[in-house]
Amino acid sequence: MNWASPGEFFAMGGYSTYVWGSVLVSAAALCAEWLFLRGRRKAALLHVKREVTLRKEHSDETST
Amino acid sequence: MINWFKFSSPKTFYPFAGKLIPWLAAMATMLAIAGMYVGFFVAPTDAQQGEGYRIIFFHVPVSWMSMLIYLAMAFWAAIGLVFNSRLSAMMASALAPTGAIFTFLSLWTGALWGKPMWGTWWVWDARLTSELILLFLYIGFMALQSAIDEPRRADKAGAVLALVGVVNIPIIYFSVQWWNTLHQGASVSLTKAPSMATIMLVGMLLMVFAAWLYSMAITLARVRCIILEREHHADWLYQLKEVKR
Amino acid sequence: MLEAINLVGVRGERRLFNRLSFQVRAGECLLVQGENGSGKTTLLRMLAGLTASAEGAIRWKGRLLDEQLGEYQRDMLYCGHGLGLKEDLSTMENLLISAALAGISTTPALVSDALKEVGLAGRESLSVRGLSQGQKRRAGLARLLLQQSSLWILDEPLTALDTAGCQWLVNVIDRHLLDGGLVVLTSHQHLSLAGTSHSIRMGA
Amino acid sequence: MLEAINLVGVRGERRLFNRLSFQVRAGECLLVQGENGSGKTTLLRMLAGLTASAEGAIRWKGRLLDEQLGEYQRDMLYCGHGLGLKEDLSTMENLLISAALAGISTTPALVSDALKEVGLAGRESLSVRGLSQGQKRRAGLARLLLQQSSLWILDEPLTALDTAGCQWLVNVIDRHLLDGGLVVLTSHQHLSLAGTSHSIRMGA
Amino acid sequence: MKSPFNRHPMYVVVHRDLKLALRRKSDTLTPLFFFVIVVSLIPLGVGAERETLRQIAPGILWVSALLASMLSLNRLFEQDHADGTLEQMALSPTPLSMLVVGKVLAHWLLSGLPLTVIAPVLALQFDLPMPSLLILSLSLAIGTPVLSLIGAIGAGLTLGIRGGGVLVAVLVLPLYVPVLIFGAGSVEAIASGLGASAHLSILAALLVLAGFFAPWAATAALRVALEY
Amino acid sequence: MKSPFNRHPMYVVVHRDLKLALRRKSDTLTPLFFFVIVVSLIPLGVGAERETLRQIAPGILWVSALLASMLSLNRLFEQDHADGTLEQMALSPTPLSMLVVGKVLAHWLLSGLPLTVIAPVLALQFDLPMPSLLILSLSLAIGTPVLSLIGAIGAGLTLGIRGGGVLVAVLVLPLYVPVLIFGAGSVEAIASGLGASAHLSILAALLVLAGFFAPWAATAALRVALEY
Ligand code: HEM
Ligand SMILES: Nc1ncnc2c1ncn2[C@@H]1O[C@H](COP(=O)(O)OP(=O)(O)OP(=O)(O)O)[C@@H](O)[C@H]1O
Ligand SMILES: Nc1ncnc2c1ncn2[C@@H]1O[C@H](COP(=O)(O)OP(=O)(O)OP(=O)(O)O)[C@@H](O)[C@H]1O
Ligand SMILES: [Mg+2]
Ligand SMILES: [Mg+2]
Repeated sequence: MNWASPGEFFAMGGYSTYVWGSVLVSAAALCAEWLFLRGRRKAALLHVKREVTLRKEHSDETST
Repeated sequence: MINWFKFSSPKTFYPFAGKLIPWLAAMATMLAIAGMYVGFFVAPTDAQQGEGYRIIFFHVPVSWMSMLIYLAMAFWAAIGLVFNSRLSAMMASALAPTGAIFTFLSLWTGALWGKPMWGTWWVWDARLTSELILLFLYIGFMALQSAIDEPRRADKAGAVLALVGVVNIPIIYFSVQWWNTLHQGASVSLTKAPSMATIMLVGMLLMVFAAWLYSMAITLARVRCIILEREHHADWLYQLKEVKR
Repeated sequence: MLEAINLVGVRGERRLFNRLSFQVRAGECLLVQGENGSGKTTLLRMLAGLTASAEGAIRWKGRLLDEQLGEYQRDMLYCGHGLGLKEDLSTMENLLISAALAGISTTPALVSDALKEVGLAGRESLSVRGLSQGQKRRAGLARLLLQQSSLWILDEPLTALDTAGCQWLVNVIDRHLLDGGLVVLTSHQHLSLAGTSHSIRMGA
Repeated sequence: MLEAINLVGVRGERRLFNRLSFQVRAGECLLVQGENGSGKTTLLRMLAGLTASAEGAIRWKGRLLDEQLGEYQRDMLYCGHGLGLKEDLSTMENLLISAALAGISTTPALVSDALKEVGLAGRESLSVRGLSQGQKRRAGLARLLLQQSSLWILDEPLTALDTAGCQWLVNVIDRHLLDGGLVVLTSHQHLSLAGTSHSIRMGA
Repeated sequence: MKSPFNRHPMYVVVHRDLKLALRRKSDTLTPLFFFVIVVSLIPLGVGAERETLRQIAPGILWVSALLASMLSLNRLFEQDHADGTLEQMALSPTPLSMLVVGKVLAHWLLSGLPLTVIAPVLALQFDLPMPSLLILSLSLAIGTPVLSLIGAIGAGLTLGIRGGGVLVAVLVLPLYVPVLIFGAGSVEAIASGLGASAHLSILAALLVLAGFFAPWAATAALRVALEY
Repeated sequence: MKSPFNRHPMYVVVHRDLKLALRRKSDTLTPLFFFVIVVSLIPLGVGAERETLRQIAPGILWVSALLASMLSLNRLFEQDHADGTLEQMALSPTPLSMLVVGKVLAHWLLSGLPLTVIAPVLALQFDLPMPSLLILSLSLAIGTPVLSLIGAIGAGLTLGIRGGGVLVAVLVLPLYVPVLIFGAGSVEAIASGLGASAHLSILAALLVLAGFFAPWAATAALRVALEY
């Protein structure tokens, strides 16, 4: 184990800005990517669902 | 034998990818946790760089992935162009954003590493410049595709661009050999023994595999999205349970 | 003989035609009819080799187009909505250039004769910008006289032509058919050809 | 009332028409006929105030055009060989912009109705490049429905339209004439208007 | 009238494009003029310190050349696409890639060549020594054709696309960067006493590479554009 | 739909121009994008020596801003002239010079303002210290409206003339030079320890001067162009 205390761990031997800056931004970027993709998927599904209801209405109209 | 043609149709690929994604994501998370544990708690302090070197566990995986994803993108784009298969072109489009993010992260972590080690955020050296070009290539690819309304034309135009940009990848990789630059050379190669401590190497490789699996998971998820967007008039979509719900 | 087999025309998400097949033999004319936006131009561009069909195949003299693109392009003349004339150049220059691009050697005298026949005598050195709409169309159609192609693909060639111009074109087409040429043609106006002509209706 | 007095059309060294005079009253249509290159477009551009006549004058409601250019341009709608559509923009965007430039306030709903009437329903957001030739023409003609101009100057509006499209245009013109509008028109095709129409022949 | 029209179609394309450009004089002069302006303005902004000027001169000249070449790209195929000539070229029995080479050549003759010729004259304001001037011309002579070749790909890809003007810059500039680096680098190398031959041979290699692949890529891009 | 058509005509002009530009995103982005590219390319060409870069930074940034502003000039009145809007504006009861001010304002909002905002970020590449960044933004904020105002005169004078693109540069650039000198000068002054206030006040004086005379001159130029 490298670190005597959590404080030492977070200080990263004086390199905290650089190391944590890298870690946090990397994590944030990947999370953001995931979140954006979820939004995109929701929008796409909504679009498909709307198409389904449209088709249903259309087929109801033609059958009656 | 697996029938590849079966999987090259969006209809069969969509559920198949759906089943794969959770596994890939779970494995990526586990590997990342293991890698970070090794990186932060097991690997010792570096003699020259102190704790600052620990950026390596992020910088190297994202840098490798940025190049690898481009190669994969160009590969699928070429397959899409030659065999006119829709799914391959979708794969290429799905890879681009992830590649761009990894490229951005490579630049970001590199810059954060450069400030303490070289005393500057940025220099115009060959490795750094060619990596920046890679980012522009990804952005150009995405911008070109989004500017074209007709999906097939977007696929083909994107493919031409992706193939032209491939020349950049060897330039990035070999730049440290061809020009004497600030950036350090490859320390991992298949032919030579690695020049770094084994435990660092283990941590780094764990992170590399984590990044690899993450890329696969998110790309497959994005391909599914693209399928939903492009095929929204196809009948088979309406049978899906997420649509019926 | 030009043969189309199971052509499929898709634009965006719209399927314009599905599994379309036909044959055009030497001396025959195919009249493609249909409403605006029914896919006539799309079909003609496919026949010219500019657009690929999603499925199906096109054969010329029994062989697939892709196998003989260069030869086919020598045999074929396509005249589309865009006339391919540079506004800054004169009619003479334009025709000489387009002949050269088509790989045909002409002389200014031959071009001059063709221009005379299409009614542009005395306007050889006028830049195309100065021509009237119908005169531009006539200059474009002068290519029919200069290039010895056996297959003509003409997309609404009657556009902007006056009555005399239409009559002239009909005669030229008839002459071409008599010589054993093939013509594929669209038009919204009525054409009274003397030669054999079939017609297909798009979007029906 | 539109009145042309002793108009002279000169292009280069060619005198296309000389001392041409006519009148068009409310509810009347003037059909300008003539061969290709006889000067129809030149005349129409003069009437629209785009080209100046070497001599003579044009009066609108009794006053010279030059004295009331702004007003006249509000009353008049010119639809020429060039359709004035930007290929990159969608039909909807194109029509909204051209209405805004003509100083008319429209809403997307109104434009949508107009597009429906010209047979472009469902293609509002397609960029003009994707439209067929006839559909482009229809999109251009949708301006007739959006701008409440009393004088229409139409240069070969039937070009590229199919039979249904021609019939629709004839009806729109008839309706406009009944409402007391004025129309100046060229065409190489035959038009069967119900309203009053005179015709002049150019180059005769 | 001795007509050049029975020559090779590629020659015809070059000849036609030059003729068209000369008809519209402003088009011909724009890249050259732009180049001259940019190069002359920079000393005004940067201040007149001789040493600095001499040091930045190669970079400035090369960046200006690159911008001048890029700004004239959007006219490369646009006109031909709009008036239907591109279709005729695609339907010509001569391979389209040959005709594309012709168009690129014409573009270079109208943008790259004048720049190459005028650059040494402009470089005099920066007090560059003779060997640098020579290498500057040489590097421009080898490098500007590469710009035209790469540019053709970008112009083909963005043909008839909404917002093509900016897009072509986004696509093309990253690919221009190596040319810029080795072009400007060659002049800097000779100025600092190292030989320029390494840089120049890389430039030449780039030219060969681009000469092989760019026409193919541009042709593919054009065919895609024509299809839709 | 709430319509802006009952507001003051000058407001309408600004509003319409902004809307038209936003429709074509590429048009909006062109000056900005051009600026970013030029500024980033120069270090690649010039080489990476920090001291040199810091020294030339103000000049480079200002020249790029000037070019970006100038390249968007030809679209200032051209479209309005072609489609007859300009005539309608001339016939409007509001004085034409007011509407011209509206058009200049729109041009600045689309070219000058974005440049001013992005410039400090780009300047970071050149390692400029904080006070220089501040003065750079300030000088651009005061200087770019002058560029738009002077540009309007040039655009008006060359309206409807063949080859206007080059001509406008010839006419306008000499007039731009003072702005360039004092703009870049202000940043250099602060960097070398002198205060920038003298330079900035001259810039402000130029702005006042141009604000008074340019609309009048541009209006006169437009009236001439409309007459023929
Ligand atoms: C923005 C700046 C930087 C960029 C764009 C960048 C880019 C890259 C790329 C693309 C790689 C993977 C290629 C390869 O493995 O050969 C890489 C690897 C690496 N980089 Fe960087 N880098 C940057 C800054 C730095 C800095 C400042 C350092 C350390 C002082 C550094 C150290 C490394 C190391 C150790 C490797 C792994 C090499 C190996 O083991 O193969 N990088 N970098
Ligand atoms: N991206 C797209 N999405 C949907 N429909 C499209 C798209 N692009 C083109 N289209 C449609 O494809 C059709 C093209 O038709 P084409 O030009 O072949 O018609 P045409 O029969 O030649 O008509 P015309 O008689 O008007 O010349 C049009 O209906 C057009 O609206
Ligand atoms: N510089 C010039 N010198 C000589 N004749 C010219 C010149 N410019 C144009 N012309 C002629 O002027 C005429 C213009 O005619 P215009 O366009 O008005 O014809 P149009 O009646 O509309 O014909 P179309 O039915 O073909 O549209 C053409 O005959 C053209 O050749
Ligand atoms: Mg058609
Ligand atoms: Mg006409």
